[in-house]
Amino acid sequence: MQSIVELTPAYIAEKKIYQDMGLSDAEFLSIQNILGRNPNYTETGLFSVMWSEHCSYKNSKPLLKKFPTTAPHVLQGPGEGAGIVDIGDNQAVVFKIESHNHPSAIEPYQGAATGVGGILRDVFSMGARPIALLNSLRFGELTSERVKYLFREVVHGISGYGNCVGVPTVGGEVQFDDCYEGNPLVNAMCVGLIDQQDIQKGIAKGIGNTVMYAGAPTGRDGIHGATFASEELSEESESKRPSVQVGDPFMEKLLIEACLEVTQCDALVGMQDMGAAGLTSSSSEMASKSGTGIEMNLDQIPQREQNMTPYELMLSESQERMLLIVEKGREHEIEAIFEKHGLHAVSVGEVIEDRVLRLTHQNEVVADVPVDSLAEDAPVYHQPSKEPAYFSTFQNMEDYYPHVDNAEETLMDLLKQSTIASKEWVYDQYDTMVQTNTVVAPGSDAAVLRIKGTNKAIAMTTDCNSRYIYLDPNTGGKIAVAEAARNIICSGGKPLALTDCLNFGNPEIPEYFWQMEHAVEGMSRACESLSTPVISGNVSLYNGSNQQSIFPTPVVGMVGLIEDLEHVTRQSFQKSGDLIYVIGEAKPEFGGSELQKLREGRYFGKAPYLDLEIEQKRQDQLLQAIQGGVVQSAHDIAEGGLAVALAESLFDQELGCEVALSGDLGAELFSETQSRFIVSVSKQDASKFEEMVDDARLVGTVKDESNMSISHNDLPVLNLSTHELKQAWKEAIPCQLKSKG
Amino acid sequence: MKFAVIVFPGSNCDRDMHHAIQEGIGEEVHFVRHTESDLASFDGILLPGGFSHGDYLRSGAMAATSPIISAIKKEAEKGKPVLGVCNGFQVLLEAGLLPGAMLSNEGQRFICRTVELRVENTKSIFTTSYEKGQIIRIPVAHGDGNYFCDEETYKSLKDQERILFTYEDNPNGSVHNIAGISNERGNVLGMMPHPERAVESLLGSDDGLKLFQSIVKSWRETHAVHS
Amino acid sequence: MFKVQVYVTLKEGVLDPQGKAVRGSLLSMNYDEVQEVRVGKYIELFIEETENLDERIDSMIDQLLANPVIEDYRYEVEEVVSN
Amino acid sequence: MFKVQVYVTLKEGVLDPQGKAVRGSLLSMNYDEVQEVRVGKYIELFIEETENLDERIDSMIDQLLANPVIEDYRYEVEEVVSN
Ligand SMILES: Nc1ncnc2c1ncn2[C@@H]1O[C@H](COP(=O)(O)OP(=O)(O)O)[C@@H](O)[C@H]1O
Ligand SMILES: [Mg+2]
Repeated sequence: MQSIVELTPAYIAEKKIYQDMGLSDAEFLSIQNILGRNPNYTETGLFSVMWSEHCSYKNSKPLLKKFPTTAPHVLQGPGEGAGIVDIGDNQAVVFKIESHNHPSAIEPYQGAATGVGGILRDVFSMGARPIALLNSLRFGELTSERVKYLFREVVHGISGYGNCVGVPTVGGEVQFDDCYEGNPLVNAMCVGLIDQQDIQKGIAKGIGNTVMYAGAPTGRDGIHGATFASEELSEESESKRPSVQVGDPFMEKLLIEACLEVTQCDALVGMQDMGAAGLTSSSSEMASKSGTGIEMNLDQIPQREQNMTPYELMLSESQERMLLIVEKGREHEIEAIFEKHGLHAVSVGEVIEDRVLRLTHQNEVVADVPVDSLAEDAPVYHQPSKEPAYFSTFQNMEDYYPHVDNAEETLMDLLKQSTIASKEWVYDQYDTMVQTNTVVAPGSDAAVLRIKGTNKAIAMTTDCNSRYIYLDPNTGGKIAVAEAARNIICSGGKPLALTDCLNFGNPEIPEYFWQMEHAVEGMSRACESLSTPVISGNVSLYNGSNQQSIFPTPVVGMVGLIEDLEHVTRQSFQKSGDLIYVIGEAKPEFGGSELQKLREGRYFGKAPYLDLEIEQKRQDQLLQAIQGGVVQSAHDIAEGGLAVALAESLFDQELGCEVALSGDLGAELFSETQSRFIVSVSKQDASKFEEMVDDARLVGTVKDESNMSISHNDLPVLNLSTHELKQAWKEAIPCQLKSKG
Repeated sequence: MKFAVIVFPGSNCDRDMHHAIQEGIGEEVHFVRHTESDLASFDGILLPGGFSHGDYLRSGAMAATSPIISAIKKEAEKGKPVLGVCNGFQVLLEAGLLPGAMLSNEGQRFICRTVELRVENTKSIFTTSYEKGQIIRIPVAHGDGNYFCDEETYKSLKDQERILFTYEDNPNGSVHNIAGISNERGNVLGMMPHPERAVESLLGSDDGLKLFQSIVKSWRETHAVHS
Repeated sequence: MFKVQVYVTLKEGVLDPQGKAVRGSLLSMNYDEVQEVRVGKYIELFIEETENLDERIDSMIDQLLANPVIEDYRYEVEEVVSN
Repeated sequence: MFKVQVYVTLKEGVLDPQGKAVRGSLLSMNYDEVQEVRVGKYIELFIEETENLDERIDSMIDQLLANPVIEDYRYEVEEVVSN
């Protein structure tokens, strides 16, 4: 017995009820055309979630086509739960990044936790064991109590979920800027390891095969989460949370083990997690991909709450659920595996020849729609694009040049900037070592995990400097990819491929669409130059609040291969007496820099210039030098420039350095000119290193005395104790969190 | 020597423990599920870290009601070595094999880092390969590692030299900096730090190896003649 | 001095993984009669005489002790002799 | 059907790290009147009619719901109409 009387198809059409679900008039018209009739309430719901930006990429599809996605080592590009890259020895890495921004803005702990849960399922549903988690976070400044709360709870949520499932969180980034105040970004990335013969896909092949449901029962959680993720946050969205999705990492852990065991059972045909749009997307996508249809009896769906309607069952985003396609007659084998892990798998339907999604509920057909129309035929919009007025203003500005009178004070201030300051407060809360593969834990340029049973390792990082992208999306987009690659290179790895999370504002506003268009263009160019195809990703639009958009923030998650454990390199100086080289010349480039933020409290002017050829050459040469065994440490020069990067290289072992510079002091110390690195080299390897790397310049020596000392044209300009610098850097975030707002 | 690694639903350091035994010290090791009830064929029992039953209610509480617990008690009574690490320690406390209880960390946050421990006693079967007072580096990773016991219990732990490891720089508020304690007989050890994460210098420390080696050494000493 | 007893429970419809796990354990211990378990928090506050007592308690709970997005609460106030 | 409300609190003498942290936060939010905070658990059990109800509840609590080393408990039973 249903407690709510459903609205009739005619009423939905006439009163435009579909608009409340996020469908436009034109979209509704094409649904009427597809069906040749008015859709009923459930069917309207199915279309509304599947045609939301989150599931259909209707606004971003044309742009995503620009990304290079293939290479000989790419085994699976975009389109499945996650992308897959060959790492040799019949093994592969599986990875993807995903956003959980809007849920985290409303309930930060659960929003972040379920974000982690979701990305894990994308990876283990492909048959891969999750071996690492990373994240990329953006918040407003740590001055308001609300932001502090969001920051604390998001980190707590990530740690609560990731630690419990036993997947180490090994890296990430956090940045703070006003534009994220009302709309924080929470992007989670997962990396899995798989033997190639175990690769599993989300397919629904074999007419008559059984559709099985495994994991948590369905409740009324996050209904319309997918459309919600595709709208701007407003007062109204606050009330649009009938019930927040709550994660159960314990259930997820059981599900991981059960699904990995099921992968080994040849009764399994296909498997897909129920992510955004839950049962609707998993069933219709699997069928659509396989040229089949699916019929499900909704009465069989395990339910947590009473009197759930077909609409609710199909749109629920309850967590920790999987949909499986199983060879007919062998369901009990699958049941037994889940049972062993304390879970239930139940048969809920079958694969059918008619290419439709047909749902019955209490002996009535409650939906009957073509699967392709749900999964494939969402409209594609080519949104108008318009260069924002600020862009030409910024391009035509005279170069911003902050005078540096007191280098010591400036460096101390920069180290305390929340974006530069140590993130130990964050990663101290993550289990970074479980699974015992972590060779380089958070705190260096990229995390490094060894691959058990081989002499190899993989390096991974997430990066995105959104200030540059705001100033100049094309250049900034290139920089995001290049920076991620630099971090992999500095760790001794060869970049293999990347996953991206395109966090942007409202695409219907031409200026914001323009940002996305140009950022994607820039990223694509960099991917080509650096041979790092895009193998998976996610789009999160409509980020912003109160008419203000976030900075365009296309986060890059990259994975690289370290061929030999001997090549593993860290950012920290290793021993006294080593020579310090800087690769690349500094130019006075301060647009979007940390120094600009410190001095002006805002960003303007040009983003730093990037020459992809130079970038590629330097990355190649540095990697060769590392592989040649002549590099002791390597660190890219990023936010805060050379001075900050030097300081960071000292902290780990509390060493000191003596560095002599010439040229423009402000630029030498704090400019954010791209494609530069700090490298330390043993004296006996110096000539070999210099031969291998073109643009390296010897600037100083690593010292035992724990002091950072810099001279400029033979005059001392900076002399600070490493300990003092480290304290400032390390305590900044805990201090800001403690201070009363 | 033949080890059992007990797997509770939600254990997540079981594979790491297995790896440490197999690759670290080259001994025989098997997984045993929480539903089993016989451990007679094993020489040593290892309870790994993780979040058994999600650590819901109280860490280790639900695992302590598993069928395997009576088997563990039985073998412990025979004097076989039983090691509980992190969640394994919490399970041993909840099951009453060790005294005291675990509270949430003083800072109310999960902590994961490598800490320094002092080896307080080298007479235990778990520590003979260390030197007394030796400082070793072992990772911790826990949210509820704040060991609590009343003064009376502490006094007996102290007097009977059952405190095997203490923190040099207490990360969680644990009473008297306690990091690991044994039972009266000395064959059951519970500790929050993870020795199984410290068996390879590649990963930062191999100071945990000696703990496992100590177990094997004393087992060999008592079983030498037979094999 | 006032003793305030605060009961924080999950809102109806919100998943309670903890309660679910506890019930699972009770069943495996043969307490088959247990139909449902919900786990919440019970917080005791000892508060000195202050103006707008109820208002202040409400705002403490809203701001910190309970998460209004997923939790409900109720409380009882009792005057106690301070020691 | 019976609804059993179980209150689990830390024993006196056992330091309550969570309560201490909550009090610290309340003070930093200027609730200076808060003298002490103790955080415990509030568990609701829904139990079908059974023999020796009280005995069984006691043993559930002893065996699982509370840890006698550090915790005290009390409970109330109320008959409810099952749905
Ligand atoms: N949210 C986070 N989670 C885990 N690790 C983090 C996080 N934020 C920063 N880190 C770690 O802190 C270190 C410094 O981060 P970052 O300054 O972003 O490095 P880089 O500029 O080299 O990318 C890195 O090792 C990074 O992985
Ligand atoms: Mg870096």
